[in-house]
Amino acid sequence: MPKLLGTIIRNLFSKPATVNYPFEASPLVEGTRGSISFNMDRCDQCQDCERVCPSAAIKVYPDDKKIEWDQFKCIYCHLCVETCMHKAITALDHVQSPDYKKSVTVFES
Amino acid sequence: MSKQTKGNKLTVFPYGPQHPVLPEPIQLKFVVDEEKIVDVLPNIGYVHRGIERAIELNDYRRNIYICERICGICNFMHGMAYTETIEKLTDTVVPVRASYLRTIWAELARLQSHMLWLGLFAESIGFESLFMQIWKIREIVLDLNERTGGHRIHLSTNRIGGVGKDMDANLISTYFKQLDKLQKNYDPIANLFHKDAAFKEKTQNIGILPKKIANHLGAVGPVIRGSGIPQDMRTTGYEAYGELDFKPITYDSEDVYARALVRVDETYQSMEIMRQALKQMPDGPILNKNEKFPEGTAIVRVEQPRGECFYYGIGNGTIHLERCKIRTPTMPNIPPLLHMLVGYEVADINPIVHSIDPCISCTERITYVNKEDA
Amino acid sequence: MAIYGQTLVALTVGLPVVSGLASLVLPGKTIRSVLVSVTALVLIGSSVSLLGISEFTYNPGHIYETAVLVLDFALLFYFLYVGMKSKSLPVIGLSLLQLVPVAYFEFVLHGVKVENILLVDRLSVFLVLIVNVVGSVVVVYALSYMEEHEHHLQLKESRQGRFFFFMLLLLGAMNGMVYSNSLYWLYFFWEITSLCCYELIRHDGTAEANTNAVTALWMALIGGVAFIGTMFVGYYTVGSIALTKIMTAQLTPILLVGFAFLALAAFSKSAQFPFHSWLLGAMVAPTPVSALLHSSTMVNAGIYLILRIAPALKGTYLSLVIAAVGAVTFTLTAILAIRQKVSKRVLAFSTIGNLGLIIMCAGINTSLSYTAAVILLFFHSISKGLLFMGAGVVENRINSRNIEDWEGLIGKLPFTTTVMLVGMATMFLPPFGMLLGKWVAVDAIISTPLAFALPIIILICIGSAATTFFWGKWLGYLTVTPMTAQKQVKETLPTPYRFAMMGLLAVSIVFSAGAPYIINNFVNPLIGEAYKLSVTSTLMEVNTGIGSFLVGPFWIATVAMVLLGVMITKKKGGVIVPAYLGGENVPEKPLMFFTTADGEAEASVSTVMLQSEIDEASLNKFAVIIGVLLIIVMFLVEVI
Amino acid sequence: MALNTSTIISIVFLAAMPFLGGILMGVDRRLTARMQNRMGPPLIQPFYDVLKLWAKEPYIANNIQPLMAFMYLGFAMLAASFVAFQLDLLLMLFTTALADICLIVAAFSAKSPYSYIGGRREFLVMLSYEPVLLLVEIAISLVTGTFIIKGIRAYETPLLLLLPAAYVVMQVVLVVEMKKSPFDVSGSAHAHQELVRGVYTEFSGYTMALVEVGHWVKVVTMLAIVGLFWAPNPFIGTALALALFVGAILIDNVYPRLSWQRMLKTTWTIGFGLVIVNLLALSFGGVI
Amino acid sequence: MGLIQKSQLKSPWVLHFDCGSCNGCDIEILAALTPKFDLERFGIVNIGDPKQADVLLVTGPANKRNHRVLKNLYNQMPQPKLVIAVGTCACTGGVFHNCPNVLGGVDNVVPVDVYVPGCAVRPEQIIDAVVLALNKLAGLAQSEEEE
Repeated sequence: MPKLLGTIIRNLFSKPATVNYPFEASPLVEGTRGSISFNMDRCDQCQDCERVCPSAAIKVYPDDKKIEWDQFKCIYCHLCVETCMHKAITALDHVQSPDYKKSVTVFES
Repeated sequence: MSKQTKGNKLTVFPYGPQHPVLPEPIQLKFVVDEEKIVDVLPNIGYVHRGIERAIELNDYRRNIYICERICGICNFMHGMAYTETIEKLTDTVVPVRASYLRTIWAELARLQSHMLWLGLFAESIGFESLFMQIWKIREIVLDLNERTGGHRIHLSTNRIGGVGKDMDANLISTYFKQLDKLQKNYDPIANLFHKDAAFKEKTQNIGILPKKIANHLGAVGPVIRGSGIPQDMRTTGYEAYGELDFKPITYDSEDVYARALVRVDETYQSMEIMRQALKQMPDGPILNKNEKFPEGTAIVRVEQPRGECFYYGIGNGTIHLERCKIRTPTMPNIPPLLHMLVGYEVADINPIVHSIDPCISCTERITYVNKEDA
Repeated sequence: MAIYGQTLVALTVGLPVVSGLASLVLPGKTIRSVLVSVTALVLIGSSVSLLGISEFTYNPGHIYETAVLVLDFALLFYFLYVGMKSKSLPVIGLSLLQLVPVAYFEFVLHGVKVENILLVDRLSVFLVLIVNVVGSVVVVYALSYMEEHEHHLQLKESRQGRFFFFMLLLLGAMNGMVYSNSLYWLYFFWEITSLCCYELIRHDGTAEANTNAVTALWMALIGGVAFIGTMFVGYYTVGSIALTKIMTAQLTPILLVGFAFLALAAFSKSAQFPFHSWLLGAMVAPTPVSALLHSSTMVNAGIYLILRIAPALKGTYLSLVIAAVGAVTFTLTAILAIRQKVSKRVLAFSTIGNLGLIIMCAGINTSLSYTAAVILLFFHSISKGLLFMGAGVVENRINSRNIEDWEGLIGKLPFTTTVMLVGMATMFLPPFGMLLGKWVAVDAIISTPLAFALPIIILICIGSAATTFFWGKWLGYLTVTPMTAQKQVKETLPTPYRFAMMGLLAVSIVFSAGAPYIINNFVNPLIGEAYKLSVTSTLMEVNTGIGSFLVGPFWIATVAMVLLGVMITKKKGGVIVPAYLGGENVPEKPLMFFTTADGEAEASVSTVMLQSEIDEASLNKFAVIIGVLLIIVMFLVEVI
Repeated sequence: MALNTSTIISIVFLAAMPFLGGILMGVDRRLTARMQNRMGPPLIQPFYDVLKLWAKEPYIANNIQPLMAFMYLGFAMLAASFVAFQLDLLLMLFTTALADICLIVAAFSAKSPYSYIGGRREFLVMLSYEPVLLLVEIAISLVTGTFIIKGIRAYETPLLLLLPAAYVVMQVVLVVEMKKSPFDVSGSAHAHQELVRGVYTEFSGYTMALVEVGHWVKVVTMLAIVGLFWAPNPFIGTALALALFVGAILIDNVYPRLSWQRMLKTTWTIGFGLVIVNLLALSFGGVI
Repeated sequence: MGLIQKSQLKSPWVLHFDCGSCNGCDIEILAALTPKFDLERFGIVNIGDPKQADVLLVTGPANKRNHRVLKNLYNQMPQPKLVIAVGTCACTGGVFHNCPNVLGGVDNVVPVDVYVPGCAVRPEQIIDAVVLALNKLAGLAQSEEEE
């Protein structure tokens, strides 16, 4: 007797395990590493985040007090969040959504 | 080859780099007589990115992340091996709790990887519903991953000198609960792997790798354990493994079936090790920062899900490593794979190729020699 | 009317002999071509004319009887000479086994006297039609083939005179054989076909050809010995060696032994197990010989004999054993054919198998199965002639008999390959005649008692699937063409080739489509002589009472489908893209892919032969053993 | 031919066959998904697939391939029409073989190793199910005395009661015919295998659509034959056919793909063994 | 015409090619097919044969070795076709941006329709991306009709 038969028949008569995602929300786990956001009021343009970023996704322009964050280059490791001494970078738990074009988020004070 | 097949016209075809059964690009050029494999020639390098060179170019502290992305499946172990290398080069002592955490997460990664493999293997032998079933259960492991490190795949919790995240009592009890749930769901599947007649027929007596040849060709991990050699780097006692009770799992039948069973049993073993470690884990600090630059040479060997992974680092007292050589487990398993394939049928290609659990993105780094330095 | 018939009989037997002798004597290519072509035309014409004639008997006269007697002894002494020359004990022994009894029979018993020496009935006429139409086409085809063949062998002196002499003699002997009512005459013509066969197989004179020719000869001589056995049985039980007398006599065990001898002779001629090796060995001869032996002459002699005696054996165990031999042969050859590499060997196995099927049908011996046998015989001759001719052309063009070299032939020789493809399709696919025959055969089997039918049903199921397999994979292999949009290659062929192949192709298709007509007008009258009619066919349909084959609608649907398909695919069109090779295609080279170190390798495909699954040597041994056993059983069943 | 009611019903049935097949394939995918604890695609997903394929840019392998793909569908429909018009069962089988040959020639002609090996396996598929199906059909006509479906339907005793083993054999045949595990060696609908898409590898766009519809028709034809096992009541016959259909899906989900050697062995031993035993039993029972 | 357009939106068959990623995105693509996410709800089938695929899912950065494979696969897909760059590496090269053998994002080799950031991407993002891509296809088909 094939060993999977029981499981298969049980599956057939039970509710699918599927989360009908775009039509119902996917349950988010606490502490998910998602996008980041810069609080320019706290930032003192020390460029630590730019230095530690493994994928060089953050560009700090100290003169213009401007930070460019390339969300299509970021690997969402949140090392910058850990590193920032002024807690100027906020970790968000929603993930970046796909897009037709690559774009860069600019934070200005 | 038997006399009869001599002088026949042969079929030649490429298996990969794009092939639905292989998630990753590797090409095997097959020469088959009707359906019997006569010759096979590997062609690797499709995923070569030059990571070792990049490691030498980067700030050594940033490399954890690039090492983790050598392979998304054993990412934690790559990060761990790299940090261990740097820790040896900088004489950093890792806190006990951190080494326990690393052990737990390493086993979690093994669990994830073996479940992934069992699913992929099921799909490779045309057993789609088993694949779905295993991957459904695997979501529990990914959930634990996400609760721990904030991501389903990449934990990214290794830091030089320890780990970056701790586990509170709540999370630990979740671990126990989820592990029990996982085991309960996993039992019928393990039962299938051990007892199902059709599964046995598909996997037994193919891809035979005799003990002697396995040793001779330097197979590692479940491949060599499936040939009856109890070779397991965890027995060297790195991190917290020395304090835990486990024995390498071996099977003697030397075929694809043995390799599958090694992995099936290792999932149980991983769960057991995790439970032990979670119980024994002492309180204490998790990170021991050390600002020294790496100097000297260091060798680290860890047991990844696919076998022994080897890190060799040379530091020269600067922020850059002089040299970092990584030998991942799939590389030594390719020569045994070629040995396993010849003489079997086209229908056996999938299970045999999958039986070494190829992780091509691990494999593909070639030695890069800087001319000016050399 | 009788005179007209007698003239046609004389023409069909005498003309080939005369023009054969002429071609032996007269030099020159043109004369020979004209001679052969005219003979072919006359033969076709007279065999068609014979169709209009009802049954009649004919005694050629004393002089001919004496001539036959003298020639027969000459023939036997020649065989003895051949045996001594080639130091072949079987040939010597079997020749002596004939010489002594025949001498005794003739000079002591004076047993060869028969009232009606020749008898022309429906079956003879039908056979004559097959022999002469297909045979003549093959002989015409041989005109071109032998030119190329001798050019290829770089012969200094042409041996074509000799070749065409024996080819034509074979046709004449075949015609004479099917007319014969006297067993002695039948035996005489039988031996002439053996002679022709022997001489034609060793035509090229190589060592292999000589060995195989001798093998063919001694196997054929077994048939001769068996004939003599029947003659003695006939003489002692019925008092006559006229077939008509023997067949209408009360069946006694001794008489059945006589029939068993005839069946044995038929098996040896039709290459049934265990006698199949001679037909495979005959492949060394030039292809027209194979075409002639396999399609219309030689092997059909055995079939003719079985068909001739079948009505007398209705309901006997002997008949069942005959069916068993046929069924076993059909199944095993179909399996063996799968793994053959040499094109002509595949065809040979197919021939043996189909003859087995026909013999099986004759052995089942109901009205329906007899119909199936006749239909199969008819369409098999045409298709097999066509296929051998195609194979011959291909062989001369690509200098290989190995079907592995036939890959993608449709790109190189579009005309011949198309002929071959259709020819293969006629062998095993609906709506062609062979399949119609097989379909009737299946219907026939299920209308027989189960205890007997069951083993045959199983053999047929396996055999027909294997047949589909080996034809299909070969057919498919010819179409394996590279992915480039290539220019249409023009194929130039000599006229005889074109005429012969197109002619037989047309005959095959037209007769397949007109199968109901054929059955109504030629097959049914023939059946009616011995059985109750069971197949009714209207213009569109063949109905066996168990099933109905809608020949007309099927053809209409098929033709409509092809037209519609061509229309739709033309309209849709398409861009030709290279094959899927894992994404590593080399640009501009459709079958190459990049491999290790960026080297280029060619993707290739092999044929399907299941060589590791089918063990030819042991299957062959098994076939011989089971064949011998069945023949022993065949002689034992009379006692029961 | 006069248009009477039964002819019209036959024509309607024939025309509905591809649609029935499509719906059945949809049911198949939905059921498979549910057995794997998923939601699965909409029921009419197969029609979306085929329409999409039809509208795709036409890529072909060579000039023979599209015609052969069309002929595959055409002969599958012709075989189906033998069932729809209640004609000869035996001829239907031969026509199915013809359709298969067309598919294989299309696959062979592409000269791509994957589709070639797929075609080779398709031959083995034919070799394994054809003799068995032929035997089942012969068994049916041994009982009913005719090969004509009309005559078989007129037979009063339900065939299932006389030929229960043949019904079981049809399950094996159906699994092979539907290209389901464990016997999806030549190319399965959507599962991955060592041959990429096997016999379907080189089809693309409208040629694939034609082949797909042809496959539906073949499956429905086969199910219609299963329906003959309870001819007196068409509803029970349909239920029998659907039972085997669901059975095939169930088998698909509990078995891995086995080798073609195993396929041949299984179909031949089960097929020949069971049918012969059944026939012998009937023979001793005095039914035939 | 409406019916065919709807079918195109309802039945995107995908071809997955790993261009040199770390496997993270690959396994997430596979995970998206499994019961919890079940891409087949949208008619998505991982077909594995470029000749029958509509959507090319590329993971990982293009490198000097495999760009020709990617190009080839793209060329073997019949129109209409979509390319989705799955993962940060496929978009820009990500963490491998300074590796010596890497060319950067896959848009250096084939035109990309939808970019999915994330390392590794989550199955939900893949679903979002496919929905986005199909919207684009719908827009495309409409504009063709207007012409």
